[in-house]
Amino acid sequence: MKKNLILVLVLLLVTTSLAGCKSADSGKIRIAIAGPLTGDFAEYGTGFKNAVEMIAKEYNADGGVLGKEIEIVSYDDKNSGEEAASIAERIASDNSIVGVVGHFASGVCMAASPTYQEVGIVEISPSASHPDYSSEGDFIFRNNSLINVEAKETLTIASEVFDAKRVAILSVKTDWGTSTADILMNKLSKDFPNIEIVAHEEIVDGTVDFSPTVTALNAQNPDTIIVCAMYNILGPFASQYKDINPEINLVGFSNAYSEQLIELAKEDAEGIALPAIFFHNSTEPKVANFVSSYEEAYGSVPSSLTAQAYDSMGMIIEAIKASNATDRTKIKEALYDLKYEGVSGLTQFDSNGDALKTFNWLIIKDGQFVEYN
Amino acid sequence: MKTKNKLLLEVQNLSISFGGLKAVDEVTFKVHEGEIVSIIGPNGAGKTTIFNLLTGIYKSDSGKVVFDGEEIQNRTPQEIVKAGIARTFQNIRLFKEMRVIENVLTGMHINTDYNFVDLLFRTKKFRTIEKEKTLKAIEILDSIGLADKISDYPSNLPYGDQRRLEIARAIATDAKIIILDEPAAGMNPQESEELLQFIKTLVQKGYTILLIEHDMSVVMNVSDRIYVIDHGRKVAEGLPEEIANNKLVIEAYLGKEVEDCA
Amino acid sequence: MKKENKKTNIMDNFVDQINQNKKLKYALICLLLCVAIALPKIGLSSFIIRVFTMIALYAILGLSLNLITGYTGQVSIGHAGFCAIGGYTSALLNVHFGMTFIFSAICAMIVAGILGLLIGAPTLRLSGTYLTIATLGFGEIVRMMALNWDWLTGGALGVSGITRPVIFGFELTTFNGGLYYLVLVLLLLVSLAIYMIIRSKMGRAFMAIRDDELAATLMGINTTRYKITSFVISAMLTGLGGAFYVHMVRFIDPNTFNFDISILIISIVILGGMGTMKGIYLGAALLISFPECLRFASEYRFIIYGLILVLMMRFKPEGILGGQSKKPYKMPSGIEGDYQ
Amino acid sequence: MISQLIFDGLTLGMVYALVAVGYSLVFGILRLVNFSHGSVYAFGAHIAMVVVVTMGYGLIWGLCASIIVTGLLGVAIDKISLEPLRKKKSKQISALITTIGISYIIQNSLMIIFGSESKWFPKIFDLGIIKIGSVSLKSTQVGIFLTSLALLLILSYVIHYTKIGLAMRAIEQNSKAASLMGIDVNQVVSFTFFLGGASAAIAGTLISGYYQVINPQMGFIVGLKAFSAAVLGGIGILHGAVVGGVLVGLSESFAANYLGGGYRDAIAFLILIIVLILKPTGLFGKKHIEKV
Repeated sequence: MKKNLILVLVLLLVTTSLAGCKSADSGKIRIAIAGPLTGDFAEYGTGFKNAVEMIAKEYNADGGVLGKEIEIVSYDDKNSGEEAASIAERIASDNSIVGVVGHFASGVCMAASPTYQEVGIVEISPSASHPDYSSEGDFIFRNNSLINVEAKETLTIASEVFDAKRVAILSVKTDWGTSTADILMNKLSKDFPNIEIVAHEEIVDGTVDFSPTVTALNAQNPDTIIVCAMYNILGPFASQYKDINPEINLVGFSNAYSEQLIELAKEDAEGIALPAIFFHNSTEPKVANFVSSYEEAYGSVPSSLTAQAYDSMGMIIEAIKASNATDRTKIKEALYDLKYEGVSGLTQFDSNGDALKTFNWLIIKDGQFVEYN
Repeated sequence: MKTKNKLLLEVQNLSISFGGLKAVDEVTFKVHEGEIVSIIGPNGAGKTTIFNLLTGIYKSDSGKVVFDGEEIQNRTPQEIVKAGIARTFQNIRLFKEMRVIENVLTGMHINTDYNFVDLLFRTKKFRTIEKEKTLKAIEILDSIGLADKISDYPSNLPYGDQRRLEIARAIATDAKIIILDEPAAGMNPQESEELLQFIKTLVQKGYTILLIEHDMSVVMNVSDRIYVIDHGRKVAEGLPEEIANNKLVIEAYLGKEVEDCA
Repeated sequence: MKKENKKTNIMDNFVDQINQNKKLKYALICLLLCVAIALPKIGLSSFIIRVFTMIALYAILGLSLNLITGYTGQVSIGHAGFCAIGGYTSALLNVHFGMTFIFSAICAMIVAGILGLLIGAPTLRLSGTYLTIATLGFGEIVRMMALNWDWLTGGALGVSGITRPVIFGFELTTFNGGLYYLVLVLLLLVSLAIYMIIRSKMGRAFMAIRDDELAATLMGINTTRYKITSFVISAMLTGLGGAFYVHMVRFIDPNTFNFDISILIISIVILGGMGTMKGIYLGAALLISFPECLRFASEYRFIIYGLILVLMMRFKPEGILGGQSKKPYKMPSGIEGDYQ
Repeated sequence: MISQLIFDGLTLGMVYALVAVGYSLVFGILRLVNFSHGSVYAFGAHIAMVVVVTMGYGLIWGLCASIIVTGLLGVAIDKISLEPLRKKKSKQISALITTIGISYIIQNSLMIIFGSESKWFPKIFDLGIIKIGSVSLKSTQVGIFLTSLALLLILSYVIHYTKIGLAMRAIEQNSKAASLMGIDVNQVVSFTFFLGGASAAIAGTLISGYYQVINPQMGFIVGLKAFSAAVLGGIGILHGAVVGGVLVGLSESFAANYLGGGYRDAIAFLILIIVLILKPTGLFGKKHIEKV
C-alpha cells in the first residue's frame, strides 16, 4: 500500500519539477527570441532565431558586450496567443533575461505584451503591424514598417512605376490584411487623385483556388492590383490571374518579398513590384556580408523580416552598450535615443516605440528581384 | 381455468405490410388481467412484429389496440410504456456499463418524478424519492434472487440471471402487462425449467404476462390460453390441450401431410 | 467470466488497490486538495501556476465534453466552437458594456446553450454519426463567422483589451494566483454539478442512451429530449470555459479556438476514461503538462494526441481510470447494509 | 461571366466528387465515416510531389506512384487500426475516434516532413486556353473534368460489373450473410480502402496540378467539403456522391463570387447542416429501418 502512495507522489513531483524553468547561471547576458518554430508559420520563427543567433555569435567573436558573453534563449510560441502569454510569464519571472526579440503575428504579440509591460522588459517585434500594438506601453517596440507608411509606398509605386489608373485591391483576411486594405481604400486614395480604386476582394488565408476572385476582379478590368498578402497568396494569385489577363500589373508588400514568391509563381512572377526595406542583392557591404554569411550558415536567402530580426537584436545589444548596464529599464531608455545603421537601413524609434523606415523599390526581372530606380 | 376478470388488452384486426408483404394480417386477440397468454408460431410468422406494433416501434397500417380502456395503437413507445406495457427482448438488451441496480432503477425512470432543480440541489423531494426507489429496486432484485449482485455489471452475470434481470427491469416500470419475447431462447433444459418456475412465481404475484415462445415445454405448461400465428394470420386459439392436437397448428409447424405418395 | 489480457491488468491492480482502501483514498484526495490550494503560496514561478490553471481549465472542458460523449455516447468534435461562442460573448459584453466576469460568463453560458440547442435539436434525432458530422461543421462555421462578421467580432483583428476578472475590487491575475483560485472554484462547481446530474435519474437516462438507445426508448425514456439536454448542458459548461480563458489571455481572434482544441479535449476524455470523472482530471493533467515538461516533444504533440486516440481505442477503450469500477454501488444516504 | 463560374464550379465539383466517393464507399460497407480521408487526400498529393518535383519524373509517373502508395496507406489504415476493432466487436464510437486520430497523425507528420509552407506543383494538362465563344476555358479545367469523369466511370464499373464489386455490394447489404457465402469480408474491406485511397490520391494530385500549389493542411477543408457532398447526395450511394460533389462545387464558386471570398468555405458547411436538418438521408438515400 505504501508502495502505491509513494508512486503517486513521485509522479506528482516529476511533473511539477520538470515543468520548472532551467536554472539561470550568471555571468552571461541572456536575451530571448520568441516566435513560431513549429506549425503553420514555422519558417518565419526559424528565420528570427537564425538571425538573432548569428548576430550574437558575431558580437561574441569580439568579446561579447560589457565583457560578458551573449546567450540566446529561444521559445516556440506556435503562433498561438496562449503559448505566447505563457512564454511571456516564464521570461518575466526569469530576471536573467534582459530583452526579448519576438513574437511574429500581431495578435500573438498583443497577447504577450501586457505581461512584458507589466514586469518591464523590452519586447521588439520584427513583424507586428497591428496599429495599436506598440501603444501597449513604453517597453513595447516594433522594428517593422507601419502599415500606413508602407501602404502609401505601394500606391506611389502603382502610380509611378505602372502609371496605374484603375487599381483593384486583394486583401487576405488577417489582422494585417484587413487593416492595410482599409487604409489603402479610405485614407490614402485621397492623396492619389489620378488613381481610382475599382474593386476590393477579400480571401481567407490558406486559399489556393482564386478563380472566383480572379473572375470578380477581372470584371472591373483594373490595370493594376495591389495584393495585401504574403507570398503564399501573391504567388498562386499571380499565376492564376495572368492566365486570364497576362498584362496585369501587380504590387505586393515587403512581407511578400522572399525567394519563395518566385519559386511559387515561376515566370508569372515577372514584373511584380514591391517596396522593401531590405534587399539581399544590394551592393552595400554590410547587407551583402549579412546575406552571404546567412546563406552559408542556413542555406537560404534571408527575407526582410529576418533582416529586421537581425537589426532588432543588434539594437538591444547596442542599447546595453550605451546604457553600460544589464538593467531592463535602462535598456529601454537607451533604445529610444538610439540611431541604428543596420542591414534593413537606418532605424530609429519614435516616442511610441515604432520604427521610422526608409523604403527602396524592387521589381522582379527575368526570375529575380532587382532594384528599381 | 381462471375466472374471467377484467379485460386488460384487446387487439382488433391489427395489420402491417412491409412493401407489399403483409407481415401481420388482421390479427385479433385478448388478454385478461392475471392471465398468461402465449403466442406461438413458426419462425418468421410475424410474432415479434406484432409485439413491435404493440410497443410502438412500428406504426400499424390498420387495426385497433385497446389497453385498459384506452386506445394506444401508433402512440410513441414512451406513452405506451407509461400506459403500462413493458417488454423484454429476444436478444438480451441490458445496459452493459451500468450496475445491476441501475438497470432496474432505469426501469423506474417514468415513475421517478423530480425535476432538474431537485436533482441539482439535492432537495428533500429528491432524496426521499431516490431512497424509496432504491429500496423498491433492492426488493425487486431480492425477489428474483439477484440481491447479492447489486453492484455487479450485467455482462458478468450468467445467461439465466441476465434474463431474469431483464424481466426485473420490465417489472420495475410498474407495468400492468409484461411481454416476454422468447425468454427461453438459447437456454438449456435446466435453465428453462428455472425460468418456468420464475414465471409461475410472477403469476402468483398477480402479473399479467403475454409470452412469445417456441419451447413447447414452457408454453404448454404455463399458459392459460394460446394463440397460434402463421404467415401473419391467426390460425388457431384456445387452451393448451386443444392447441396441442389442433390439425392446423401441426401443419403450421410440421408442414402438410402428403396424402397419396405413390 | 470477463477475459483480461495481461498488459492492462497491471494498471488495473494499481488503481484497484487505491480504491479498495477507503482511508488511503480519502487521504490522497485531501492531499491533492491541499497541494492544489497551497500552490500559489509556496513561491512557485507564475509560469507553473499558469500550467496548473490551464490543467484546471481543460479539466472543465473535458468534464463538459465527457457529459455528452462519455456519459451519453454522442461524439462531438466541434466543442472548440462552443468555447469560441462563450469567449466572444463574454469578450464583447466586457469590452462594449464593461460587464464584469461573473455576469458576462453567465451570458456566455446562456448563448452557448442556445446555440447548442440550435445545432443539437435537428441532428440529435438521428444516429450518432450525424451529430459528429454536424459538430465538425459547426466548429468550422463558428470560426468563419467570427472571421467574416467584422462588424460584430472585429473579424481577423479579434477583440483585445478584455479586462481581467475583478472580485470585490481585487483584480485576479496569474501573478497573484487569483485566476488560479477562480478556475479552481469553477472546476469545483462544474464537477459538483456533473456529479449531481450523473447520480440521478437524468444521469441514468444518459447512460442508458449510451448503452442501448432502443432499450432506453422502451423503458419510457424520451431519448431525443435527454440527448438534447445533455448536449445543451455540455455546450453551456464549455462556453464557461471559453469565457474564463478569454479573460485570462485578454485577447480573442477567430483562431484562438481552432480544431486542435476540439481534438485536445477529446483526447483528454479518451485518455483519462470516458464516462468517469476522475479520469478527466488525470487526462487533463497528463496532456497539458506533457508539452511543458518534455519541451522537445512539444513539436510532436499533435501526432502524440493522434496516437493516443488510436492506441487507446485499440488497447484500452475505457481509458486509464475507466472501465467497471470494483467499488460497491454508492447507496443513497439512509440505506444501511453493505449489499456487495 | 456566369458560364466562367459554372466551369470553375464544375471542375471543383468533379474533384470533390472523387473524394466524396471515398467516403461513400467506406460508409456503405462499414457504416463508418472515415475522418482520415481528408489527410489521405493530402498524403496522395505529397507523394505525387515527391515523385514529380523532387525526383523529376513525369506527372503520369507521379500519379501512378501516388495511386499505389496512397492505396496501400488506405489498406494499412484498415488493417492496422480498424480491423482489430472489428474483430474485437468494439463499439462504433471507437472506430470513429480511431479515424479522427489517424487523420491527425497523417496531417501532422506531413507538416513535420515537408514543412508547413506552401510549395510549387507543376501545372497539369498545360495546353493553354481553349476559347469557346466568349468563355475562356483553361485546358487544366477541361483535363481535370474529363479525368475525374473517367475515373468515376471506372469506379462504378468496378462496383457494378466485377466480382469484387458484387462482394462489396453484398457486404453493404449484410456482412454476416456475405461472410457465410464465403466472401472474405476483411479482404474486400481492405480493397475498398485501397479504392478510397487511390481516388483520394488522384483528386489530390489533380487539385495540386490545377492550383500549382500544395501544402500539408490542404486535406482538412477539402475533406470536410467532400463529406458534405457525400451526405448531400446520400451517404453510401456512389452517384449521390458525384451529384453532391458537383452541387457543392457550383455553390462554392457562386458564393465566393457573390458573397465574397470569406464565405466560400462556409457555404459547404451550411449546406451540410441544412441537409442534415431537412433530409438526413440525402437526395438519393432511403430510410434505414432499425431491426429490433
